[in-house]
Amino acid sequence: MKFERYGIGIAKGLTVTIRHLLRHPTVNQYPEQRLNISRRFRGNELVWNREKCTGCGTCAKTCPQGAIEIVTSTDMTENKYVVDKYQVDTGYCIQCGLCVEACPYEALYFSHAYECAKYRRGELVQGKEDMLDRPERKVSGYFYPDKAKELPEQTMLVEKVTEKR
Amino acid sequence: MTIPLSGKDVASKIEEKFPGSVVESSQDNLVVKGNFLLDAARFLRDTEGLDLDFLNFVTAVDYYDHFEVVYWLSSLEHNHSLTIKARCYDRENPVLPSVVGLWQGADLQEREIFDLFGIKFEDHPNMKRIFLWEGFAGHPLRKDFI
Amino acid sequence: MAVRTEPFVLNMGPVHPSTHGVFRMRATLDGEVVIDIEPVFGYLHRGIEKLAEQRTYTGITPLTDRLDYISSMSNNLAYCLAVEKLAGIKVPERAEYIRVIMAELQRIAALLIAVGAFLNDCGAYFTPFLYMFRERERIVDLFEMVSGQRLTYNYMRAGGVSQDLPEEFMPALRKFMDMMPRFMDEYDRLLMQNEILIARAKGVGILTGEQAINCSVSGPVLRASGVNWDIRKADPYSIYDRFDFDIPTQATGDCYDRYRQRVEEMRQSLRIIRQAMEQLPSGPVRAELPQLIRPPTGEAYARIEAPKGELGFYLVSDNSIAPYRCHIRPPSLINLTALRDMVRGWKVADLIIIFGSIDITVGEIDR
Amino acid sequence: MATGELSIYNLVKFQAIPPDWPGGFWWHWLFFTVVVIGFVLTMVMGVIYIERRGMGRMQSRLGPNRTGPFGLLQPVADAIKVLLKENIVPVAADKIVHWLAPVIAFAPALMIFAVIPFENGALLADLNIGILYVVAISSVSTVGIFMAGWGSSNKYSLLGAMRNVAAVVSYEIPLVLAIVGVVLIAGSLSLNQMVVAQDIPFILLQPLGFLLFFTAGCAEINRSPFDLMEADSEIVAGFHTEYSGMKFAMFYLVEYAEAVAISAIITTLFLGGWRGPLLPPWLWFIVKVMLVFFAMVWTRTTLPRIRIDQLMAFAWKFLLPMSLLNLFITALQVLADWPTQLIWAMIIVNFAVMAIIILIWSRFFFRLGWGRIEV
Repeated sequence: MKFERYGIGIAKGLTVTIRHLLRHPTVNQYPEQRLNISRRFRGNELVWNREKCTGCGTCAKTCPQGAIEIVTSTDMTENKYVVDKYQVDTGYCIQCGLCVEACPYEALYFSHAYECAKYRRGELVQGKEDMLDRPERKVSGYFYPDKAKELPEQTMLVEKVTEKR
Repeated sequence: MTIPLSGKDVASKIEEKFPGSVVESSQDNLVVKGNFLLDAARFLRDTEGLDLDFLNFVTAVDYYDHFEVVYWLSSLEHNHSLTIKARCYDRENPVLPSVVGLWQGADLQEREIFDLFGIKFEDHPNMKRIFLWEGFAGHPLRKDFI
Repeated sequence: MAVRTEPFVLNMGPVHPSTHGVFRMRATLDGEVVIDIEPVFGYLHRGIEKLAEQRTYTGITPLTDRLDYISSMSNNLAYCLAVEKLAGIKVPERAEYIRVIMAELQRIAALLIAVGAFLNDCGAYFTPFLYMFRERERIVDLFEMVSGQRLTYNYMRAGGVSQDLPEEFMPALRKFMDMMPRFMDEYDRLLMQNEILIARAKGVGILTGEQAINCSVSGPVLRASGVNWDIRKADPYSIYDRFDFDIPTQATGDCYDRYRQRVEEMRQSLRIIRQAMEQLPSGPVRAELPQLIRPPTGEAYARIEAPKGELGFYLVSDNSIAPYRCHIRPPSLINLTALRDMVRGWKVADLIIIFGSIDITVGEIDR
Repeated sequence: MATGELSIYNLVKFQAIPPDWPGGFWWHWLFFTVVVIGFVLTMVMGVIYIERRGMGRMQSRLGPNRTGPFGLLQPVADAIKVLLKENIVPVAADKIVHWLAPVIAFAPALMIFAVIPFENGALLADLNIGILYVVAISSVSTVGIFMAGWGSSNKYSLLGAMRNVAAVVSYEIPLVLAIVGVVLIAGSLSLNQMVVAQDIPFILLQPLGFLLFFTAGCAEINRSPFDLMEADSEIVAGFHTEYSGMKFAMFYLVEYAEAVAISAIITTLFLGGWRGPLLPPWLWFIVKVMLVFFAMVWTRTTLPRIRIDQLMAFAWKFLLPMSLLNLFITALQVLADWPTQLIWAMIIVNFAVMAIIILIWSRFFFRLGWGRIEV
């Protein structure tokens, strides 16, 4: 190396780092401070609306992982399908969102919950009852813009952190 | 815009130089005989006006009765491209000449084809499996591999 | 008296701090000097090409996210272009613009990681890496807003994008665009003229233009060697012919040039995004398509200028709902061809930075 | 004992044993041994905290803040965690060497503090050859480090250890030559005497010497940008790749104890040691040590690492001639009695000389490394 700049480059770099010492750090303290996640969040839990579902099985056909299992029987009196078994192995789910997009009757949503770690693989299988659309389960706005409006706005690093100069 | 060269025109040029080397040709591509592949490739690379000096990729397709090795060539100077193909019909021990001597970029890709399709490239400096370990049974990208 | 020395083999990886993934290099060393090197990989091989043969055309998009997992949007784009070429699908105007914005943002994000990791390999203890990750985080936030996830976006579909931009996206993007040039200047101040970095990277690992072309090297590595070849200009896909941007090139093709090249490319990407933001039309974002795409028999190769180089998808269709053959041209793997020529004769420390300057993602090598 | 007889008792005289101590020498010895060990351990904890928090903030993050108030107990948590780890010895390792290495590396780091004054006369042993002792002792840890590299039979370790030996051997020379300038001005080899002689901090009289000492010191104790002996991105962790548990803790301690030692020596030689207004002397000393250490953290955060051949070239082509020149100029100035008579002239002249020498050297003479080797 020729010291073409006599250490000025090094000095410039040092000023950048020392300035960061006086700035706000850009991290947040996770369990105490929580940021709002995206309104279109794609998590690993699904929300299923029993009333709207017709048991057509489009979701199971679209799922690239084959994680959705649906068993239906015909109800002759009401002339429709009855969903006997509907279960998703979220351990296999890659959260691509194709099932939600494919559902022609708007019966399948993503859940807006994100701390869904489990201790056993078996617990990851969501049965019919776990997936039901209950009021306490917030629904993500993925593919449903009207649902997205009800959710809190996403915290963006762009807006949250102001750099002290 | 990269202009795709007409396979028919190039095929006639190759045929002129090496009679009997082209199997078939269409607007999009041309298929050369395996034993003429190296000559044809050298011709394509070095001929004035063609100058296909950049090998975009090499891959293989398994059509059950034969393998088709696809070379997608382009010229950075003239900004045109050409697809040439070579077929091998021997499923047990398919062999093709290696083009590493012409385009070094084929090095890892030919090893990959050897690994996943089992097509052996002659004169390749380091013909070993690349992703799978030595002794892995079968070649996964063949259609008959389950 | 000559000292009798003996070369020894050093196994770098598969678990090593600077192999950028599960990657192994068998380096033969003479003292500190690298005599020979053999890259070994396959530890992460998932057989995506084989998987793709059993999936519908739509179902492959999530797989492409997992190729080069730090530039998923680019992978999505390349794949969707290939399917559209194969099936002859026309993409709505607005979707094209959204795609360009996403692809260029993704390029910035991926190049930030590339540059940060390269500087980290040079030994700047995580500082540039963390600064650049901070800015990448801002981009990832934007991606999370549109697609709902932070790494595997799965946003683009054959015939458009999965859904329209949310209304709060454009203000956030505008804010980001105002911020970014300032941060770029800061990175330049941090290490660009640093004497130690220049001493380490200048003249190290030179790849000449001819060598680069012969090795099929593409992307920033090729352009740093002085070859003016960018697919966005040479073979404009999507709507890149509507934007005004330059292709920066460097002269010598050493590690420092590759670093400079990436920084320059980020600046150009910012330019493209700014133009795309201004021109963004309204309208539909997704072409009307059947659930299952069934392209006619044939083959198509679509390529894009991904952050790492030419990323292409070679699809062969047999008129069924799944491709007969799906070949991915991975820039990371093919750029590695040149590694051996570049590192021979340099020291172990240089081996690391040359390797870092090529910028690979193992997910793409072992696809 | 006859004068002129060449014996160790004659060469090394213990000066300044406080006469009013009950029991005299032995009480003094016991007291300061405890003080030194306590000082080193607490200082190591302090500097680890400074390094991790300071580096965190400079990298735009927080650093450890969970253990104790402001994360002050983080070094304790680290230590407990590391001590509870399993002790792994590689099968192919040379067991005895592998076991001995951390001990041999650790002892000298502690021994350096025997001659560093915390206050006027407050030191374990006021050797009249104090600085020579420091120089001699500090290079002993290299033996331990080389043993670690050799004994663990790992290629990364070996590479790291060889780099370390090469670096220490080279950098010892400019380091000592930079010290000699200070010795000339102070007129004594005893560290306590040097501090007493510093009415003006010697950094002003010896700016070039300070720079050289700081650089060479950083190189000796593997601090960035000369940390290529344990370059994590190249050779994983260098000589302590194969160490775990208690033995790793020892190396970790050595690393920071040496950093504290070099900071303490810089403080003593160039920054006026314990001298300063208002605050008690020992506090001044600690504050200065921390400041010097902070400068090391600062460079570590910012600078990339240099290559081994560049490291050697830097020592032999850059630092060595400059330190010789510095020594020569200082000697002339001392001969002309400037340090006592023309002190302000000397400060100005020395700063000018520093600027000119660095400029000339960088411009005309200096090339780092030689690049590619044909294979």
